[in-house]
Amino acid sequence: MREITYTEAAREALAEQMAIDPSIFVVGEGIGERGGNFNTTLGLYEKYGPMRLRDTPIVERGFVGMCTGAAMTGTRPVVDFMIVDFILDSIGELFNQISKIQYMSSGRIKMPLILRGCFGIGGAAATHHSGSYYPLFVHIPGFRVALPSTPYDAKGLMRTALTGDDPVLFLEHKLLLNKRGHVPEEAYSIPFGQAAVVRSGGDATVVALTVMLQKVLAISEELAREGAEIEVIDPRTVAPLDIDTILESVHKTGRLLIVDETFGPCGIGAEISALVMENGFDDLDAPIARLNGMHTPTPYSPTLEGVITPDHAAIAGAIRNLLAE
Amino acid sequence: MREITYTEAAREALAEQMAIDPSIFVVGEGIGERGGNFNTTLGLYEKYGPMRLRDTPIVERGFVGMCTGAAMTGTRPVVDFMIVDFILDSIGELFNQISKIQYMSSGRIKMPLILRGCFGIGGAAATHHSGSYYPLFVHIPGFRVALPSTPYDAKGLMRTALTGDDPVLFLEHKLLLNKRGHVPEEAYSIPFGQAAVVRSGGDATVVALTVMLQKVLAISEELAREGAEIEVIDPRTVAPLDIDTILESVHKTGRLLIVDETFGPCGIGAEISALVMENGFDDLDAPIARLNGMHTPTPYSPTLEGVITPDHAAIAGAIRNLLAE
Amino acid sequence: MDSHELALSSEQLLALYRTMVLIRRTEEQLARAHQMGLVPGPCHTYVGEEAIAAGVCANLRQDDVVFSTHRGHGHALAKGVSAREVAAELLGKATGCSQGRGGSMHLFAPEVGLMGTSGIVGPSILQGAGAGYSFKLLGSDRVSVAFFGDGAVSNGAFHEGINLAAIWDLPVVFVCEDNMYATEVPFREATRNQNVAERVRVSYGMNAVCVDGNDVLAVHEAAKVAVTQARAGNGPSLIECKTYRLRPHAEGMRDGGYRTVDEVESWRKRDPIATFRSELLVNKQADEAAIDAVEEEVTIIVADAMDFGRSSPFPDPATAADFIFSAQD
Amino acid sequence: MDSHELALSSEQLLALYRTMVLIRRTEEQLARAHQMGLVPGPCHTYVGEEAIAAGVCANLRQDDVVFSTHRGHGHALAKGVSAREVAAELLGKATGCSQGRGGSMHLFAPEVGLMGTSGIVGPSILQGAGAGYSFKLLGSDRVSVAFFGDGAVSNGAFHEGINLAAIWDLPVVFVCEDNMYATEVPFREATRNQNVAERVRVSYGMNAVCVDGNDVLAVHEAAKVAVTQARAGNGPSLIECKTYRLRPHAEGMRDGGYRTVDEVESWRKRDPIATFRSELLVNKQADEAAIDAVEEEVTIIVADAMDFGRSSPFPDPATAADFIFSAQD
Ligand SMILES: Cc1ncc(C[n+]2csc(CCOP(=O)(O)OP(=O)(O)O)c2C)c(N)n1
Ligand SMILES: Cc1ncc(C[n+]2csc(CCOP(=O)(O)OP(=O)(O)O)c2C)c(N)n1
Ligand SMILES: [Mg+2]
Ligand SMILES: [Mg+2]
Repeated sequence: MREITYTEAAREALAEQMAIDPSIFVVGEGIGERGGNFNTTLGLYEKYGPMRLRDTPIVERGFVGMCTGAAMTGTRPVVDFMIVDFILDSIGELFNQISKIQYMSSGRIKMPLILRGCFGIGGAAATHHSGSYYPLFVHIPGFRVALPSTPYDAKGLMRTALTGDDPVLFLEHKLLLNKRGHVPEEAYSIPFGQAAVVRSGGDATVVALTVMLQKVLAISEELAREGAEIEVIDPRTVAPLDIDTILESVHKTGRLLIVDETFGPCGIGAEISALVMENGFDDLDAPIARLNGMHTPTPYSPTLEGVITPDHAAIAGAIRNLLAE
Repeated sequence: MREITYTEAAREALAEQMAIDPSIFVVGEGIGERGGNFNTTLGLYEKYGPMRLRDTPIVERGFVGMCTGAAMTGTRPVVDFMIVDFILDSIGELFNQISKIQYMSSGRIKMPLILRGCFGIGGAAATHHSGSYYPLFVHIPGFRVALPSTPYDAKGLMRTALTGDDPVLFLEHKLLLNKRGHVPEEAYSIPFGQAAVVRSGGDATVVALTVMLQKVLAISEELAREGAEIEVIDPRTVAPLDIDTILESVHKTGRLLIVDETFGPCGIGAEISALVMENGFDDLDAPIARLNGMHTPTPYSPTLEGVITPDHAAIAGAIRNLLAE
Repeated sequence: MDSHELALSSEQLLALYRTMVLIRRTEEQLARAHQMGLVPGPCHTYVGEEAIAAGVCANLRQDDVVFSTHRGHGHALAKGVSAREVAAELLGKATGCSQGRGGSMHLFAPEVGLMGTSGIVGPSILQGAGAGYSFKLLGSDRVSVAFFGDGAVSNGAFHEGINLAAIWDLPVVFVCEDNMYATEVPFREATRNQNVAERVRVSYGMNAVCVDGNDVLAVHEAAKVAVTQARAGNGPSLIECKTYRLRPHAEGMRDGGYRTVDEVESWRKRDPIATFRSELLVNKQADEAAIDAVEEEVTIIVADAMDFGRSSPFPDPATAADFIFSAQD
Repeated sequence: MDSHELALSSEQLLALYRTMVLIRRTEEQLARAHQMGLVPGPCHTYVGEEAIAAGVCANLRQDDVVFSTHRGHGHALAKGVSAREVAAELLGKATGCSQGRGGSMHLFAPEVGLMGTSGIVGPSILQGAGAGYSFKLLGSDRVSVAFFGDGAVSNGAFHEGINLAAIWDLPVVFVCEDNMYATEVPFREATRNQNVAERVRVSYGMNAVCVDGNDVLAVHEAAKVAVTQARAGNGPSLIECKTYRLRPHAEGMRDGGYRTVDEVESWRKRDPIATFRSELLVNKQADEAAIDAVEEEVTIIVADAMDFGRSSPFPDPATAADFIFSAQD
């Protein structure tokens, strides 16, 4: 199979759907002729022009609210927000409008709106360009939240987003954008709410989100050489969250660690831990553990930035502790 | 001791501090001459005039951002936002600026800014006037979050907010505003991060937040007549969260339920559950349980609104289940 | 009043009158119901401002869309939501236009182009622009209308939404209802320039006019120009309507302190319905009998609507969390 | 240039020149350091726009405050942050003005009134207004300055912040740096009226002027009027500065496609430093020797700053989460 980058994979799904569905349009700062700060729309402006690849002023609230009205009236907007921190200025539109329109209208108005862009820590981007925020969108009812960790998932989840009728937050970790992987040429969808068991093992379950996945897999190989078999699960979407796959795994392994770069308090790991507590307590041979980024704004300097996310040693340590409990 | 309402108690702390500290000012829609939609500033305009009781246009982002700059330069703004849903329009200022200014400036700029106002479900206010959102402020580093459930706590926590140097979200459940209770006339502070053990008992621990507290206490009395003694804990602040008091209680009771009106996923209950899992696993005689409001926007009609928050029967049922596990 | 709109037929004039009276009578009944505790939630009436919704919506097709505010009963009724559905919704019933999920500030009836009243000030402006974007992209000649109050003018949504509609030439009509107050905060304290149309012309290069919002024909004429322009693909405009609310900000709220009795009385004399009625008579565009017939018809409709609302069932509690997503999980 | 600011002494003129050159030379070194991989994060230079920061900040006292943008090195240096502290911060060192926590877009030096550069477009306008509120409430004669680009003009923060400063008469100077582009989106596509000062006068009733942002004396004079007015309690004003950025939006970004070589060249000829230098000479306000002395002094300062930055230690990883709250938990 052909190898392409994560960004290319997501763009391929977008291009395929834009060719089929004339109601799709993209808005964002620099996503027109320029093709997007992260090349998310490269080559599409030439094909579809400014009405479907719409460069905007710096009005995150404005274009998110604008797209809300568009989604309510027959089109399918894709908000390409560049960096997730920027859309904090549109949270009113997101949490009071977009997530509630279908409900308030008793299902008579659909909300096929996609928010997509970069997130995460890396490259000394500092605290205004390093946020994650997805746990907030899990807390608030009304969103689908996709966190693809591979090019394959990026393409398949993007297609699901573009063919569904619900608002989707589609987040791309900045350190994954240029990662390459096998991606089929034909169109395919990955259903929301279906975790991937990326590695099988009977000794402990590790749930790894986005950029943490590859680190966890590498460590699992190391541990395998020591005789410990880790089952690694990538939820792929956190809303809906495929808790059943996690519960099944824990039923088998009795041990669970959740590794997530973003904040712990009221985060995804907390939710998974509480759900397993409620539905798999008797399966547990050891307390569920969480490993998260430090609960701090993101510092700039590499020596600081380097220690605030779970690194190889921290993850390996956490898994070893879990196995030893 | 004298009895006054919850709103009066919080206002008394504000009035006391405004008399002492000329750098305190309040902004909001209708908090000037009119004294606040919920009487939060009644009588203060006459004393302190428009610079300290500042009526604003409907610019939630604007006045929150404005107050950020004020707090950075020697004054102590109180944002009286009326209903918490309205400040979603200012989340950019809250999560990118207010929560990060002390950090970004390496502690050389303080951020003594208070956000206060109503939240919660009740009175058929429908989905734009019924939000809670405090778990979001626990997830994001940099906030203090106070959730007073009694007039006594309202006064003491407000004073702590007004004398500290950190940003504080001070939330008043709309159904508590007119509740009366004993409140000392003199000024006093309740430290952040100190839970109240409101009722002692050895059979199970129930953590009850804000408006849930009185319901849980009433049910505990019923259960006491059946011979079960419930320990009831009110965290009072959820950032910082006094997990030690909860752990101590669980050490004694072995059973824990968290009752919170707002959403479960990535909520306070999830965080408490995960923390107790990590630090008190061996104390648990039964899985920790959560009881939350339904994960839905808030409906208007009383028959719908009535069933989306934990009611007497649901709470009693959850406690009985916990005791029976 | 004299020169303009000579083209309107008696039927059209009476239809405008009928819409205004329908709004007034419906809200009078809703206010009473609120006093009696039958409206469980908040209720902001449009009494005194009916000429605006009536004048604007008379220029719209059913497939045009309206984005409304917290004070939206008038917009809903003028856009064609039935009084039954509005009344039932405020009474919290399953037969309401939002099936009891919404109440006064969340009226939805996409079938007739009512895309929502709103509990939040501002978003109508952005969403209105967005519907215009849809229509333009789809090559449709549908038109989008965004209503908002003077209170929204200082809000960032106004600045961002109006500007986007202007630079992208969207088929949108922005209708600013300046009733001089946002709750109890006077517009004159919220801005140094209350001339919204002038501001919009200069700052955003958008066509904008200011009309007497209590003169239904003036509103109608301005809306006709704006809607025609938008439908023809010639871009957005703004209509600033100077008006006044004759009841408190919301039912059950006190109405004193921030405005004088004299001010209220002077505007009561300019009640848009009474004014229009006497103009119709003076200009012999309608006779007493025709007007009375309208009044009677409306009275019956409203009585029926309230009966319908009262006798309708409350929603089934089991549906409380329905419709969050397009397909139930 | 001719008539205005006759009052400035040679020392003052040379000081303006010195500030501009200090900014230019520091950023040239930072750009080089960035190319060499020594600046770990983003770096937006101010090259071509130095006249604005220099002209404005020369009118400020140390206890006045400045709220800046993502393109903020110039504001920081002009407000008195040392080149050492700026360089060290960009290099990620513990001796930087934000102790390595911030980098280019989060420079903080409250000791000299630099209240932050910003990774987010818009908030400087609101925070600038807020500092004005503090000073007015405290009865101080301090002045607040908010810098922002043309890109912020369409943002709601502009509308809300300017309006609040206007209606409350706050001692604030708003400085709009219109360099014609927001990243690669031209201002002319973001608005139908690029005359920001006109818009501000009409819509917000605020004093506002438009000046040549490449003319340091024009900026200085406008700022003097605005700062004097604010300090005297006579309220806010806005200065619109038309200027141009001579380097790419950010270091390492391509700079083609959205602007022509001709356009860039025409502005390069209007380089504010070269222009001012020849004016000083032509008007005999300074001689070559004096100017050369300034250049030499600055060269030494900047070389020292870069050495300082390079030789400074990185921050201790153990401090990564310090200072989130006023007192550590
Ligand atoms: C964002 C937001 N802030 C505050 C409120 C509370 N509120 C409801 S109506 C209103 C006044 C609105 O004034 P205006 O827009 O002039 O409309 P009017 O009520 O005069 O028709 C306010 C402040 C709100 N609904 N939304
Ligand atoms: C709210 C927000 N949206 C988007 C960005 C990304 N961004 C950084 S700088 C910039 C352009 C800013 O243009 P302008 O304000 O004109 O300043 P200039 O770079 O021209 O000095 C953009 C879009 C941001 N920093 N903040
Ligand atoms: Mg109004
Ligand atoms: Mg610019």
